[in-house]
Amino acid sequence: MTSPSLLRDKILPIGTVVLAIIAIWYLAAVYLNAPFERDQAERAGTEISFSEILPRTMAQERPVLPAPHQVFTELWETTVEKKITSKRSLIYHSWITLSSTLLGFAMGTVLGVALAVGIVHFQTLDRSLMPWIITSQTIPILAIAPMIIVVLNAVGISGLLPKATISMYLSFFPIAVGMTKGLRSPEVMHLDLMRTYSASASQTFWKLRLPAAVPFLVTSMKVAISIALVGAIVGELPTGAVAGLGARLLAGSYYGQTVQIWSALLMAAALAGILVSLVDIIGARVNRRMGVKPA
Amino acid sequence: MNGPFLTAILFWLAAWAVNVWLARLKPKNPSVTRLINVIIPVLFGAALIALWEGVTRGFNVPSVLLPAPSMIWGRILSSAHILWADFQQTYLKAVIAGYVMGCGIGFITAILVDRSPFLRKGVIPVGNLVAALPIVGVAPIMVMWFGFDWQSKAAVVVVMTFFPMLVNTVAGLAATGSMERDLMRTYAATRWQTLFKLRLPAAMPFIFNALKINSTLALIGAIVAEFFGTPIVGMGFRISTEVGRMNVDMVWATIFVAALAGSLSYGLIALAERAVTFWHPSYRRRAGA
Amino acid sequence: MPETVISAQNLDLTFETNDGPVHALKDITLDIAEGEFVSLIGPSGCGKTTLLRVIADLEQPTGGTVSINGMTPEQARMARAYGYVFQQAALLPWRTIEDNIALPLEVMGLDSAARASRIKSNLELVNLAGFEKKFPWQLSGGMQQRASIARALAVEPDMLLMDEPFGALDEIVRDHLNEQLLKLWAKTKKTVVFVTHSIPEAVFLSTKIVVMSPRPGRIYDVIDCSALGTERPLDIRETPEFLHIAHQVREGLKAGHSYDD
Amino acid sequence: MPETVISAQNLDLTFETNDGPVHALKDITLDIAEGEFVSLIGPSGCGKTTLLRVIADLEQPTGGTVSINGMTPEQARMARAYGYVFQQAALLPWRTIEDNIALPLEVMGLDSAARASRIKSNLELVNLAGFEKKFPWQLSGGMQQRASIARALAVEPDMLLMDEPFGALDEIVRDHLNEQLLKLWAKTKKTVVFVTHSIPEAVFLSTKIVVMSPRPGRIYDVIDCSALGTERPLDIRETPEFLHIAHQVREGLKAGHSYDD
Amino acid sequence: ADKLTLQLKWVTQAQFAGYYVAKDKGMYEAAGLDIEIKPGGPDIAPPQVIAGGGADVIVDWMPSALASREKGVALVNIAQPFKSSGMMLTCRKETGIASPADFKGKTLGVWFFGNEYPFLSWMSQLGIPTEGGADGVEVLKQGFNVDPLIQKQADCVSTMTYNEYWQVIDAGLSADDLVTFKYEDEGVATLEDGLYVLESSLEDPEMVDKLARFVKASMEGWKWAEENPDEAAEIVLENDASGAQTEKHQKRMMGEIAKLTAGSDGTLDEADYQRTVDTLMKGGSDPVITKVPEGAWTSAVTDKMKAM
Ligand SMILES: Nc1ncnc2c1ncn2[C@@H]1O[C@H](COP(=O)(O)OP(=O)(O)OP(=O)(O)O)[C@@H](O)[C@H]1O
Ligand SMILES: Nc1ncnc2c1ncn2[C@@H]1O[C@H](COP(=O)(O)OP(=O)(O)OP(=O)(O)O)[C@@H](O)[C@H]1O
Ligand SMILES: Cc1ncc(C[n+]2csc(CCO)c2C)c(N)n1
Ligand SMILES: [Mg+2]
Ligand SMILES: [Mg+2]
Repeated sequence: MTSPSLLRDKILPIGTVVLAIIAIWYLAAVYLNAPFERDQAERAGTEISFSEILPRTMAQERPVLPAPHQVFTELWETTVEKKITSKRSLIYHSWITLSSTLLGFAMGTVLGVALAVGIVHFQTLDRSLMPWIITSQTIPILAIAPMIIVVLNAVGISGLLPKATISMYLSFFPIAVGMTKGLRSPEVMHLDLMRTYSASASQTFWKLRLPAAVPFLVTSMKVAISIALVGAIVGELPTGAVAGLGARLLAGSYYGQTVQIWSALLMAAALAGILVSLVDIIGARVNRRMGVKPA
Repeated sequence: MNGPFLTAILFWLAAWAVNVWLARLKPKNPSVTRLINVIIPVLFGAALIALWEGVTRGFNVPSVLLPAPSMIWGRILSSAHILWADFQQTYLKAVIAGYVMGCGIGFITAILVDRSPFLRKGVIPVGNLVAALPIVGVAPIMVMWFGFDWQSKAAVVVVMTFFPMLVNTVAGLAATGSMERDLMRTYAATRWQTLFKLRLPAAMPFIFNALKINSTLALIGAIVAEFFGTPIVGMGFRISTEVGRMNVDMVWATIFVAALAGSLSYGLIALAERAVTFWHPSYRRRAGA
Repeated sequence: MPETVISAQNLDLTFETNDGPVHALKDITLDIAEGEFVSLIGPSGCGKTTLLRVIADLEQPTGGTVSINGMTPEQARMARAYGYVFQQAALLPWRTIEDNIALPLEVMGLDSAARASRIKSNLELVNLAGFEKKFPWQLSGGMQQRASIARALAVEPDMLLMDEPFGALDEIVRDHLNEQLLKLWAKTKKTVVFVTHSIPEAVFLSTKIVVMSPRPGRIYDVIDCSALGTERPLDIRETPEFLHIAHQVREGLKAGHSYDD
Repeated sequence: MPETVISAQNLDLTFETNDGPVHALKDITLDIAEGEFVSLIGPSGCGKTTLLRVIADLEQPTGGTVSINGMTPEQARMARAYGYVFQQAALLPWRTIEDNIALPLEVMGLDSAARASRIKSNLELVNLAGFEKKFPWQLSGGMQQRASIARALAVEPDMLLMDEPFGALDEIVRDHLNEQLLKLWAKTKKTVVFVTHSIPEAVFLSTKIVVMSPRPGRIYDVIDCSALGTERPLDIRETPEFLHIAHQVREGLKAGHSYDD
Repeated sequence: ADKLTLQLKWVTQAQFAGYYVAKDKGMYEAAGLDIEIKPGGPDIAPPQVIAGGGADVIVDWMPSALASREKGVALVNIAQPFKSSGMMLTCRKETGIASPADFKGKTLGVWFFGNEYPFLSWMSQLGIPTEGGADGVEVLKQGFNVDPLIQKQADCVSTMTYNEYWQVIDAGLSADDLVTFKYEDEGVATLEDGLYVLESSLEDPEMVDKLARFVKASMEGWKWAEENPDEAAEIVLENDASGAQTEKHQKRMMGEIAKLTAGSDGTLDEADYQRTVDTLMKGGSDPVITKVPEGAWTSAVTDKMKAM
């Protein structure tokens, strides 16, 4: 038995993988950006050697794939070197996205768990609702998001809530599916045990179904929180895309600013990483509290 | 007051009552049970649609906001060929290819990563990141890399479906009981034998979770990705174009196709799940329970 | 004349399985009076557990009726008329031993002081004091089984349904618990239905022994043990009456068995 | 002189738990020769399972060494030197009974004809013929245990480690399986390490009985049973030699116990 | 102050400088108005927003507005700050395209979402089918940017003189490498950014008064912006919450926009309107609008404005 170590369990493995990705990224950048340089040279009627192309592929203004250092420079400039209240600060935009993500995730978790509870306990809901929950997820949200926004606006709801609603719409589903499975996962023997106590449905829920569902719930929440983030970003488009990471992405895309797109992308990914890790840490805590036998 | 609306509400209440009654029935005959299982959601849906029709008519909701179901149905019938072409482009090509690859890569990554704790500790957190790459940002990049046609949409679907599969497979592989693992140890089973004979079967409930979530996610992903550049066919293209043209009935007709396709594929996966994980306690209800 | 608490009439139970029906119980008719201690004994797979589960309303018979104190099994269950010890320990893995024992008490709405005292006394009874804070997987098989017995006893029900509760215990502990159970039974006049594989155990504990025969599970014989009286020290097991009854049971078991040797 | 196959020297094992360490094995020194049948007996929770698990390389001792045929337990495990019967049946719920028995055979790479014949003979041995296609949850507790025994026997290992294999079986089946096991042992000269709670069973089967005492688990006594010979009909159990050894074991058990009555 | 909500057609940029200037420089305030400007985006259909009650006035292109009108959203043009069209098709010279006749067999990037009408009308006037094939053109729904041209995924893409064209230039292609076809030059120009309201709001004289003040103040904003393009661009940048716009680009855009708004006092020129309608009606088998629109524009507001 060895005690956990930050260096061995986190920094080294993650660092290795990240380094590998960065290496691949550089190679891809050279490969993808080179044709443009050759083209330029061809139009200018000059020959260009590979050693000349190489540095240029890493310093283009609108690269097909910006080199990592370009993105990190941009990230540095837009996070550390800008005041966080500035509209050019990625932290400011991240915060806007984060707030609707968290609200949407919270609402989605509550809704998903509530639906799962209903489905597990009421046969009517199980049979009538589940097919329609599934159907609801196959409705492309981005398609009806503008209508949702318009309708919510019409009844006077604006600001954070419409975006959070879209984020909720996407994130409640994994929770509902996973939680339904989880709430149904207790051993038949344990359900029988509760029956012999003539435990009420709510007692069976709190004392048996819910604890048994925890591994499913934690896994679902990890998926849901990253989907919630995607939802919040998607939701920023039809809300006028005025601010937030989604707006940055859109603007970056609109103006062909690949470096800006990639830095917003990385920021979003980092945000998701943090959120998923948080859920993971909480999940591990709960597991330990619940006395799960370590593997 | 409001005629159509009231009628719809009444219909809805009546349908709900019938459903409650149906759900309470415990027929001895299994085929009757199966029939009831079909009737209930259908009735629920019918009630929902009636309510919708009633609301749109009763309150004269402008059709550019929300068309009545009858109008949508008319559109489905008159534009079936367009809907079919879109379905082929988006579903049969992008969604299926992306779904298979995304789930496959997520699964294989989980298996590979499972072999080495070092890799697991490194890859999973980075996998989290990939998952959260917002589709809004990824889609234009994929169009840039893979072109306008369905390949770029499939790539977006791969990115979206990869993580749920990875996370669920990893969680599932960890879900084996310690006694069963000891059992395989006593057989000096190889890693692969333990994997295939014990840990994968035990992980199936989790894996099916991911397959289900991904089946709807893939459809959303492909459709949204088409907002960012496509040839002029596809469900996402149709939706965004027709919204701009104020043909909202066509939008809903496309949504209907999406919902139908999504529900059917979900249903298929649920059937497969039942067949593969029949042993899971969630399917082992006693008759009386 | 004590009242009949459990009355089974022509019970029949068939399980539907993937490869055809399994006829688990056939035409079981059995009355158990208040304060009786009835043991079910029979070859492995003959339907003892199934019968106990039918009484506990955990399984629905496909034929016949059961009544418990004049109620249906379901009503009896809802009235928390019995405590049940499962063949497997069935401890919740996320609860410590004391919390596992607290589970039914929580369900019944006991306050924490009352729970604590019942947990303490019952853990002591099964000799598990000191293991309150352990999780089930940190206990040996026998210890888990004892924890599950303590859990059922903590409910202090009028009726106990016990499915091979002492199967995984060594002789000494088993003797000890047999005595404790008998004391408890004598003191509280509980009705006990007890599944066991041990003939001496059945004879030592019971007022009546039901011998079952397998596939489909029927009652082969009902043997009265009241001749042994209610005071039963451990050394009663060497008396001729005891050995005689034990022999009778063994013969019944053998007859019902498919082995001929 | 037969060779020593299992040799444990000064074994020590302490589990770390949420509320302090549990000292499960203390200073266990034990040699088991080839072809011996050794029973471990002792109060519930004394460390029998733990000792068996250490031998099987399922648990790492915190002190001392074990060697098996001169190999480390890990090497022995990798060489598939033993078959193990768990205290719980540990059947995989998604496999039918026959597929569960096939599992170790698949792992070993047997072809399907060889598998089928071994499955058939071992299912018959434990009297489960006809239940091939059932799933574990469709079997009674004792039937599950028998299936798990069949699974271990199907491996046909040189060494058998069995953890209370017959705990959930009725006397008749138990006797039958005891005889079968003895026959198999006599025929194949396997080395068997066998955990049981039944003193008669231990005496009947063993060449050597190891009596353990609890917390921390130590060896209290090692009782030789070779006096009973190798031919052991069931009625040997009434002979004075048998009863004498049984008495000796019982005394050892009692002494190691914390109950004083 | 009287409140009005204006829904823009696209994200905050110099294309809408007049409105931001009017708000920023207090012209709306002076007119007794409190204007909320809602930026648009790729998913925002202004006609839908106004139909849902999310805005009082919208900025839209006339083809889209007329088409919406046919679909039952009774949009009425109340003012037309943009006199000429900024739309064009930009092609790489190396593809050999020199005139519209060379389009056949080529791949063209087009904006959809209601912005495809001018293109479709043009193609049907040229008699080129848009379903691909050797005689037709392959149409791509182009995303938000000009990447398809730069990546050579399309032979031509749609650009605006004030925006996307410069992105092509910024991407490293020079004007010499490109061939452009302005809709204005091809005689298929349709009216762009106009101000539209729902017919019902015109029934209320008070509302008409409000709108008149709004248009007047907006036009003052536009004229100021035309005269002070750099400052106007600064104002736009300040109002851009995404912080993604660059000064260089917005200043250049403002310069180009000024060319389009030049000569408009807000009144819709009936001849321009007629030309737009004719272009749209000439759509061959699948015209954008099927019948001549009635009451799709009004001079009531601009008349009232001029009377102020
Ligand atoms: N859920 C089930 N589905 C199908 N068959 C079942 C089920 N439960 C039990 N059976 C069958 O019913 C018969 C009786 O089982 P039961 O568990 O009552 O036996 P038992 O007398 O308790 O045996 P043991 O002493 O081994 O525990 C067995 O043949 C078993 O295979
Ligand atoms: N994984 C574990 N973690 C902590 N403690 C454990 C663990 N496994 C066993 N123990 C403790 O070790 C001691 C010995 O357990 P073991 O299972 O070996 O007993 P046993 O002799 O097999 O008992 P039984 O006859 O009841 O099966 C017990 O006190 C138990 O609580
Ligand atoms: C998805 C999408 N739809 C339409 C346009 C076109 N568009 C809307 S407003 C405007 C004015 C110029 O910027 C233009 C060209 C686009 N770019 N992307
Ligand atoms: Mg049983
Ligand atoms: Mg044990």
